[in-house]
Amino acid sequence: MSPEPATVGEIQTIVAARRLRTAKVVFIGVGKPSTAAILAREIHHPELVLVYESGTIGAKPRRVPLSIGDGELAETADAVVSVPEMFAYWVQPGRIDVAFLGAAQIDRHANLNSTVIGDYDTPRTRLPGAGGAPEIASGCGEVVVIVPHDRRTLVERLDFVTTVGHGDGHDEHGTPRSDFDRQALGLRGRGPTAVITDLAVLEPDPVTRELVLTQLLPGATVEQAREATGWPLRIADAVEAIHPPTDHELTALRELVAR
Amino acid sequence: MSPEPATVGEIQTIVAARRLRTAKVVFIGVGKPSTAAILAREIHHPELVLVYESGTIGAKPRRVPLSIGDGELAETADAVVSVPEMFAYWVQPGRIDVAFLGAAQIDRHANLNSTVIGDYDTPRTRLPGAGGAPEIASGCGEVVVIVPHDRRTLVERLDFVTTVGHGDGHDEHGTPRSDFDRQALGLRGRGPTAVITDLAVLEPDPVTRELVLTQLLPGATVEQAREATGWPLRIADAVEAIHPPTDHELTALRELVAR
Amino acid sequence: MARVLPLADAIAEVVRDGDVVALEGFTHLIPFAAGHEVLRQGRRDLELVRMTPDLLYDQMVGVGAAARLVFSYGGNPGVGSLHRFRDAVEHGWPRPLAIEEHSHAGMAARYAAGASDLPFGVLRGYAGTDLEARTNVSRIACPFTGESLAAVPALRPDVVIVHAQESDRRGNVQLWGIPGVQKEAVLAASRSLVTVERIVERLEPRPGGVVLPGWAIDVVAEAPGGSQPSYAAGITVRDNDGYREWDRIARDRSVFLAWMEEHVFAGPSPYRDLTGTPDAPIEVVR
Amino acid sequence: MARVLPLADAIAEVVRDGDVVALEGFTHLIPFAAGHEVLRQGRRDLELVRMTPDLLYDQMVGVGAAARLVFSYGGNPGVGSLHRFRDAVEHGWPRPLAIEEHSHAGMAARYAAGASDLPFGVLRGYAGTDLEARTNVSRIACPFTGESLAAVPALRPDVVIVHAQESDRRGNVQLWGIPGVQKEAVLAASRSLVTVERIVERLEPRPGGVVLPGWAIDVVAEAPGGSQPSYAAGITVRDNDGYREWDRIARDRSVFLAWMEEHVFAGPSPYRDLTGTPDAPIEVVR
Repeated sequence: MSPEPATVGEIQTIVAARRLRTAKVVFIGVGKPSTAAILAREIHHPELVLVYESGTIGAKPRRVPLSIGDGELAETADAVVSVPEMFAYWVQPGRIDVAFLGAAQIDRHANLNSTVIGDYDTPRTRLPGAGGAPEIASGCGEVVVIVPHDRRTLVERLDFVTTVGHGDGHDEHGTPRSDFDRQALGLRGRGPTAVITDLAVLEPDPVTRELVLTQLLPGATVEQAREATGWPLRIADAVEAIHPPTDHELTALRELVAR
Repeated sequence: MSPEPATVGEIQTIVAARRLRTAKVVFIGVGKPSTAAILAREIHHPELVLVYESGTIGAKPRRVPLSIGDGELAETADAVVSVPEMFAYWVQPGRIDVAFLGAAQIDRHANLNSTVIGDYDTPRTRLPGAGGAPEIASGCGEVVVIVPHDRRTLVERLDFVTTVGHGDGHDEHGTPRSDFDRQALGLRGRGPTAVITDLAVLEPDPVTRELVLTQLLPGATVEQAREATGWPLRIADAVEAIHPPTDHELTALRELVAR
Repeated sequence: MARVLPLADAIAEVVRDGDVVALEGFTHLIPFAAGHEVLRQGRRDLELVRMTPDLLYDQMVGVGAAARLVFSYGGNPGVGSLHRFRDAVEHGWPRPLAIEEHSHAGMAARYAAGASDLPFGVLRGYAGTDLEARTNVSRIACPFTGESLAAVPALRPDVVIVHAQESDRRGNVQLWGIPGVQKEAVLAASRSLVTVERIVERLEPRPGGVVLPGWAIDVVAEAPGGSQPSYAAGITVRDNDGYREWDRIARDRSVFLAWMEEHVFAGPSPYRDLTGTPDAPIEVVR
Repeated sequence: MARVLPLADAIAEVVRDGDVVALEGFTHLIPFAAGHEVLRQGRRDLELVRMTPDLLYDQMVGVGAAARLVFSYGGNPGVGSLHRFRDAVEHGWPRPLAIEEHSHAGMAARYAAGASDLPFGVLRGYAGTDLEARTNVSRIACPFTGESLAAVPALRPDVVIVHAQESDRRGNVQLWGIPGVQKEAVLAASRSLVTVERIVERLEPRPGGVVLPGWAIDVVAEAPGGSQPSYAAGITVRDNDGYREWDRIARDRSVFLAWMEEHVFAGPSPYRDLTGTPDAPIEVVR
């Protein structure tokens, strides 16, 4: 008997988990990224090393933690280090391949805002702030962003740049459009390589670094994605349809969440 | 029955141990300083905290270790930390009251050489080098130097300044004679407060910072000390005669060394 | 050697109005009992410092005890907003709250510099973000390579309070599990207080144990269950429902105030272990 | 995940002529077996880096394997001189040895900067010493206070080799006892090798245990007794007589060469445990 059809959120998590098939070490926060990474370790890649900013390296949680500091993470980790060591010795030198990040706003060059909506001094909505994101995004090998696909999130212009993605992007010759550029700023990692929404996967154009819709989640359409994006969204010449979750993936995810 | 009379080396060690009666935390290397500190902890001051640069904080050795990394030091320590942490978090902020240091040469302002005898590039005798001394002497609250009293050691001019004591000293108004001065160099601790030789105790003049003979070890004379010093040694107006080792001190020291 | 005092005496001794105070703990070992005692003693105009303000600072900000907040992540981890923090920043309620925010890497470097008695810390960070213009960060050039890096000023709070599993009677403290930034914070402080789940005759070395010698701490106070709804690994468990429930309590000013009155100002901390069974998980009192 | 190789294969893979090589260990866990294998494989023109050169580097310098030495304390701890090191510096025998010396604090800051991928480290140090003019150190001003501090260049050796008590089959390493600068050294390296007393099915967490995940190490090799006459806490004991005896051996060039020929070049390392009883102290072979 097949399981109930997947929800959009479940599909998004499963797509994110697939992204970790070839990663060695992944840095994760709580929520969907954590669920995706734990799922990936269970069904795709038992050797995947999970690193949480609480200092737990090689955690092997069997349940989805509520916070990055849940006891199970430390109890099952290969090593537990202090926060200063985590950022200085592990994140900063680029030892971590992939980081999963969320954000309240993302722009067409995958820069992220998790600080404030509205003006900084008179905010409409004060968000939690940077946390580890700026240095995680500059230090890790690549960044995968997980966000809901709507015009509140995918915006023409960020209210605040918390985390640099691909800056102002490049022109058609690959020349940075301004000094707001990873290389000019001395950032080491490749930056965001994918944005996984609940409709699609966007990837930076290899030349201009502008996000391009390259894959659609099952059931979603290009038109839906365009409408839900705050800028004129570029669409790849050949959009790939993402395979629906397999029964195996879906069952494993549901078991994991239910634990 | 009284023990055999004390040797000069034993007296020097016992005098050094007495110096720790009021210290809280002492930083020690191997040799006489280590023996003196262990002795002080046994007979004067059971709460004395011994810190070794190998990272052992609050070590409680019952034997005199051959090296600062002997297993007993780690096994009995309250905390064991890495070498970077030892220097960054413990020595540098001045958490340690007293440091015991040795040296191959010392000058009249208690600057120390443990690097080289002769020219640096064509050395007559290459010594081990700085080790922790420069930063121990600048970071700890005060420094007690333990050296043999002879003209090879107490010299007019160092061949190499490994560790700053009182620089070029001060004039009779307390004004530094040059920029080679603790305060001008930004050094935090008080620097050397005593030099314990096998003949005498020398202490810096409160105004000029020049070493002055203030105490004589049992059996030693001012004349002996003058002759064994490579510069015209100043003598305090009232030279104190150091109490000979008590039977208790001597017996405890011998038991300790014999263990 | 740290002095071992009752919690109320310890707080009365180390925390003064207007102090720069850091109650640290990275999701684990958050010193709730100590923070509540600070509130009960009516301390005002505090500059609160903490990487992850969490529920405790939401409570302290919400009753107006803080004039300023220095932080890097002001959320309820895994749940959402800190509503009292937001209300203070967005609407100045119950009083305006000045803020200085950093990234985690920056705050960690600031504490490490403070513990090392260096005036600044260096990291690869902040470049290109709008944080650079809004916070206290500078650029510094490597004297060997010319490379440009971020410099952050050392943190040296007047008072640092952390929670740990245990101490002995001489104030030697041991904590284990996620160590966070507690050691650096204590060593960066002018005055330090460690609250502990229990005082033991002798610390037994533990895997992952971080030991702070008593002579590097000013005061130790016993506070069983003192990190609830956070937790002390091996002794209490994290009260995740307490974190979720906070979202409801803090959303509304009057519900919040009533809760604080009943659970913090009227008596011992709401999350304290009242059973005296230190090895059992402690339930939140609601 | 580190690859687990036999020691000879491991050395052949990670160490090349002319490399900058650090065999670290602060009095404890000194990787003698690995260093001897480097000599047996005839590596030349090495730049040897180590805070405390100790007997092992006396041996490596004495046979002329090193062109340069970077260090902070070149003595036989508690015994006296390193005679081969002195002979090389004082008389250029068997070949001239370039040196770069630092203080311990400076070397520790250099390794920590290397592990952090920063180009330099900052400390209060070197000021007023003659070291300042003779080594690679610079001054840097705090951008907030203007205070002048020492800056030292990061250490990033081509190869770092350390010894530890144990690893599992995936190359996760655990060491305990005095941790020295081993973690920083391994994390600062381009290539890293950890020799271990034993390979176990599963690492059991230990008090004071420092764990290096296998994915942060390149190669692990089993070398029981591989740190003798230094020691591996809990498994072997320090051979203090071996340290004292070295003073006699190293004092004389021909005695030294004969000893090296017999004990290092002709076969397995002189201090190796040949008994296969890993929990018993290991006696030095003389």
